[in-house]
Amino acid sequence: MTKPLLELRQLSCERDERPLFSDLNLSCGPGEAVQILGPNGSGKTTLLRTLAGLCREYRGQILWCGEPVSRVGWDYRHNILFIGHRPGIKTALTPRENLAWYSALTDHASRDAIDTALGRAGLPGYEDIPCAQLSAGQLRRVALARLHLSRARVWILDEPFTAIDKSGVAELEALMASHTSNGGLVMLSSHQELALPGLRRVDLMDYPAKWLEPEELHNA
Amino acid sequence: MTKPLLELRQLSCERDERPLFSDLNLSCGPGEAVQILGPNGSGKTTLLRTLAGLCREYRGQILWCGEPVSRVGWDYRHNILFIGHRPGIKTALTPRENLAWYSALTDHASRDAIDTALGRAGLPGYEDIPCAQLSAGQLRRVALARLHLSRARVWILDEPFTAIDKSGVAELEALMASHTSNGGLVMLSSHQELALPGLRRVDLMDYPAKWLEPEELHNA
Amino acid sequence: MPDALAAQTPRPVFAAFLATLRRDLLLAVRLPGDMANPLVFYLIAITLIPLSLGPEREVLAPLAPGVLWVMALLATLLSLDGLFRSDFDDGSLEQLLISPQLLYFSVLAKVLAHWLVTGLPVTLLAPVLGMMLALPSEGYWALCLSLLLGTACMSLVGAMGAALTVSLRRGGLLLSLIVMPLYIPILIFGADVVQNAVLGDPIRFQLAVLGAFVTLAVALAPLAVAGALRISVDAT
Amino acid sequence: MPDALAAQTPRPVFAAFLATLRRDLLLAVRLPGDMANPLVFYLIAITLIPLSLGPEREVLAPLAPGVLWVMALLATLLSLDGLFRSDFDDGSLEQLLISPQLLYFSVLAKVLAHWLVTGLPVTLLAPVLGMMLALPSEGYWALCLSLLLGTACMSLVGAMGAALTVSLRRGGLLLSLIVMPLYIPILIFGADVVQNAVLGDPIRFQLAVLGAFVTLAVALAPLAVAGALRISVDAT
Amino acid sequence: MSNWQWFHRLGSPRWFYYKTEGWVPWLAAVSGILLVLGTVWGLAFAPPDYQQGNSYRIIYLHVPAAFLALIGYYVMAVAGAVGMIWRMKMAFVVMKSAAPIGAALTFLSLVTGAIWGKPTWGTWWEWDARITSMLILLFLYLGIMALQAAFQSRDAADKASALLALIGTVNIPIIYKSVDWWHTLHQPATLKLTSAPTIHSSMLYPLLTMILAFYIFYALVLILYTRAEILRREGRTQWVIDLVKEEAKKP
Amino acid sequence: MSFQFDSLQDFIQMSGHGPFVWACYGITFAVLVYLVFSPLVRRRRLIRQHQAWLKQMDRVREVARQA
Ligand code: HEM
Ligand SMILES: Nc1ncnc2c1ncn2[C@@H]1O[C@H](COP(=O)(O)OP(=O)(O)OP(=O)(O)O)[C@@H](O)[C@H]1O
Ligand SMILES: Nc1ncnc2c1ncn2[C@@H]1O[C@H](COP(=O)(O)OP(=O)(O)OP(=O)(O)O)[C@@H](O)[C@H]1O
Ligand SMILES: [Mg+2]
Ligand SMILES: [Mg+2]
Repeated sequence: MTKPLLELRQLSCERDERPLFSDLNLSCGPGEAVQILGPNGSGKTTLLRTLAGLCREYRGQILWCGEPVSRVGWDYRHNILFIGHRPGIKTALTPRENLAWYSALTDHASRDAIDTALGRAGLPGYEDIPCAQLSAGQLRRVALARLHLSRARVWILDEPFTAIDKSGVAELEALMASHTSNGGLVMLSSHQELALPGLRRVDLMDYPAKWLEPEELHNA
Repeated sequence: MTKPLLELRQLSCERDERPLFSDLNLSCGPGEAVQILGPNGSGKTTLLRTLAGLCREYRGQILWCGEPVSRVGWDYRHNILFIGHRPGIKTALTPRENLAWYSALTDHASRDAIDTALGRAGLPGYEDIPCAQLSAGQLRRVALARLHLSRARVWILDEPFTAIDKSGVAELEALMASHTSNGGLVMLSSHQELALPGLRRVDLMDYPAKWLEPEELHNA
Repeated sequence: MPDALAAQTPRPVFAAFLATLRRDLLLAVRLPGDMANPLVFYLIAITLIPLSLGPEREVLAPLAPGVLWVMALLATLLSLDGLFRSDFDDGSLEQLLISPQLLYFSVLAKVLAHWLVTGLPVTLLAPVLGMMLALPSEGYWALCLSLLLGTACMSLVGAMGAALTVSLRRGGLLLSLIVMPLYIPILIFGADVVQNAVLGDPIRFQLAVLGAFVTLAVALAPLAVAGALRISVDAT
Repeated sequence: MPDALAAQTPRPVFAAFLATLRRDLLLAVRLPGDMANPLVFYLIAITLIPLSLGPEREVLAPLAPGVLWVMALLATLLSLDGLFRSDFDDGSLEQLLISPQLLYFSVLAKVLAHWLVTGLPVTLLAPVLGMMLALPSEGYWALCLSLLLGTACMSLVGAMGAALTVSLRRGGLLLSLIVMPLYIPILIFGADVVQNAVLGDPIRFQLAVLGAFVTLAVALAPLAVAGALRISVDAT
Repeated sequence: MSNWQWFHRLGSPRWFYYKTEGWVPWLAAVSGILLVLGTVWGLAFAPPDYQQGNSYRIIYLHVPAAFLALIGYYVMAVAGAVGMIWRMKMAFVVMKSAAPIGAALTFLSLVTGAIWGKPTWGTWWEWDARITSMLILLFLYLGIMALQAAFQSRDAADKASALLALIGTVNIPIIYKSVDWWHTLHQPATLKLTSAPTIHSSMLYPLLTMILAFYIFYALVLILYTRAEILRREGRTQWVIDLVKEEAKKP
Repeated sequence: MSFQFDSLQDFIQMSGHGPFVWACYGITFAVLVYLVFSPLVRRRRLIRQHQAWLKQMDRVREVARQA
């Protein structure tokens, strides 16, 4: 068996000393799609930000190809793409200029590749319009266009379908399916029902937070 | 027949001189729920903001109980409740304090009523926690708690289900249904399928923008 | 039909005025950094003056009235950006605009709260800093009095600039550009009150002018602010 | 498996450095108000000085070096808040942090862009304002030279404060509080260069110290900024 | 009704564009001739001032520029007010165009004044009351331009800068009064502005010529800026499309 | 009314005030010329932009017709 790409061992997260979930074990191989579920406030965003390396308050281990991410951070960062609640788009710049910057940071895509990506993300003809003039969904699409450019193996997407219309959701699902079938891994949170082949669902309610009961604390 | 509550006549909206939709006619009576549909960038947000009186660049007429809103603005503003993309919640304050301010502006609800509303919105026990420590969905729930307090007849909601989990969506739908059955009117935009009794769907694509084609312009 | 949904009879505007005032003061208490900041800026900016000009009392004393006033002006100016910015960013400004309340009073409440957490403390701190700059003792009362009127006026006038620039990213410095010309008359008369008091000259006339400015600003500025806010929100 | 998905060999950091620099300059061009603003603040703040202290040349000339430096410092200080704020607000800062690039160079690019649109123009404008404050003609070169070094240093040092406060709402004035103590040595040496030049004293030593500050700041500040940014983003 | 027709027509960018097309050459010719005439007259044929010698010849630029800078502000503010009150978009176009022209003329009056100051007062800059007010006027202009440029939405930019211009109109008298008062209070003993209230007619006529020339020049430039701005704003309308196609046929 | 200077040299020097006077006239006329030409240049550029846009619209319509 090949090593799992991403492995979580006994992962527990907390915010401001308040535990969210505990002892999450998960091992994701290439070709998988994992949907993180849970009611509002259960810690989905916290988990995804932790995986992206943005939150560093956790207990347990995150392994990348069998190695702790802290040790292989450089390699790991080459291989992840994170899109969070805030899309990371400069509204004074055009979609093309925004993507050009991202690709200079990560994928070194050509200008043609960027235009193609924008077209495929449902924004043909909007390459040169300042992003301030786009609607909520269009703005989100600019951010998601990075998926077409990226060569990262792990996509970490926090509620990617926010503000996206129905046909957009279908396209996005197809894109994710093709990514997994190429050996990629998708981790996403969403409250919607998804129609992805081989989708695994992880409900954070199954890993309830260990409230620090007085007696436990004593032993700790 | 009674007069419709809200009537749009030949409404056309544009942003920065670019037409979005044209000649929208719609008349909504008490007890109705209207879902505005349309792909990203079609003008749903613009329409709802126009109805709320925030965008004032439109052609056509908006009538409230048969009178143009510009004439009965005061009465109209007593009767609408608008929740947009940005929830209008101060993150430094607690949910209770936030709602207290809103109710001083509009509904003059008591403190008990506010606590009940927060409980019903799915945030019991969070009354006194600063909103900065809430998750995306919880924050949205604070804003939506206003629906429990409001005595406005028209609810104008822009993608109210964003970031809300499944049980939350069901509760919200029930709330809307009870509002319409009390003679209220709900106008909302959403990309999700809703299960509201008596729901009317208005697709903005049916009122296409009049692009200024050369030949048309000639006749204009 | 629906008495549950019946339109409200408008309540006295006073309730909304008080609620907005209370909310803004509460915010200032929750984020005490914000409240202390203009004060701290004032303190540090005044401290920089002896550091760059030299510590001699004979050098500092004649400058004190002018410098104390300029820096109070800058401190107020810099606090203006926050006046409507956070309300705009989180959407509560939209709610304020569409609420069934007279915008004039809501704006007045916000400006009053702003003055209570910036102008007033700066006024109270000024004598202490005057001491540091060797301000002659005749000047203290005049300093406080002129700053009391002047900061109120600056909060009101500055609110217009803040409202015009609230929808712009990084409006902070554009705001300075817009507002400073409007502050110049206030500065001239305010600094002159202190100067004259130090020299033993009469200061009635200047104080009367400052009072007139405040009256004019209370009457007109909130209207301009309300208009500017509508424009800014429309531009989103 | 997936050659399409194979990990990249890291490209020269230079490409990312240039891309970030270009993006920030482009932003400055797109929002030309932002670029002109520190300049305009400088211009106006200097204008206020004669208005509050009186127009006499004999009063103004001795103050000119100190006042020109203090106001340049304040202009830089006020522009700092925008350095990371918008990147933080729209989420691109997170992206910068998790990108496979050395944060040192990305930060350096951002600070360089900041200096090019604030410090450099302020330096170039300073002589004109010196004229308005009746600065003796011996001071002009010293003013430019000291500001050139000083503003670079202030951009670098200020970036640390900006990074620490970026996750706080209305960080602007808290930022002043954090950064001003760090600016004091720069101010003392910078103002002294001009003062000495006006009096005909040697200025070599002070310039050397400023140069040393810049070198130190280039080497260390971006590291501190990178750390501070990680903390700020973690606190979201 | 027909009384107001011109007003409504004025509100039509297209009407304005074509109406002024014919005016441009005439205005250009007249202002050009007057400018050359006034310049030659003022530089070469007017007698030197008995006190200032030849440096006073700067007055032929300085005073017209200062005049128009002031008047330009009111042109701008009135256009802004018309736009706000009657929701006339053309007025906003005029307002936007008037700002950079006014700022340029203010700048000119400051620069010529500064250069004039060197031979007359021995210094480039002096905190004279009029000079100070002029500098503040420049700030007002710059503020309006910066605000206009900062908005991405055109309507908001128009309305916001018009509102600021109106606030400025309330403030200009206040500013002038207070600066004047401030200066009389601080009147430095070292200098006296040698203004000539009874200027000799041989010096006055070229000055009047230059003032007239600047007026006409101002009208010309305002029209040119406005026409360019109209083209930018009306780019998607048929008449501009026709015009552009027409323009393409030209070599 | 007559020419006020003895020679061209004299005219240029203006008894020592020449540099100031000529600088003023130079700067002023430079600004005036700029004021005239900048809208003209802008107009030219706008027309070119509109032409490009029209061409693009034609292309879009062509594509739509073929589809
Ligand atoms: C930066 C420097 C200066 C500025 C900004 C400036 C500004 C002005 C302004 C705004 C006016 C028009 C006033 C009005 O229409 O009521 C004016 C007029 C005039 N200025 Fe200046 N000025 C400057 C320097 C000078 C200097 C150095 C002189 C002469 C030594 C001078 C002599 C005059 C004269 C003679 C008039 C015409 C007086 C009148 O018509 O009442 N100015 N200046
Ligand atoms: N601030 C703005 N300035 C100029 N144009 C804008 C602005 N905001 C939106 N637009 C444009 O107006 C159109 C309609 O935007 P709107 O936000 O109403 O769309 P929407 O239907 O709500 O879309 P979504 O489903 O993505 O939220 C879009 O095409 C967008 O490009
Ligand atoms: N900045 C913060 N500081 C402290 N606590 C926070 C912060 N952000 C979130 N929390 C708390 O952490 C918990 C988890 O938040 P998180 O954003 O991860 O939830 P989520 O599962 O993404 O919820 P949602 O579905 O609403 O987006 C919440 O209970 C919230 O109260
Ligand atoms: Mg979340
Ligand atoms: Mg929308």
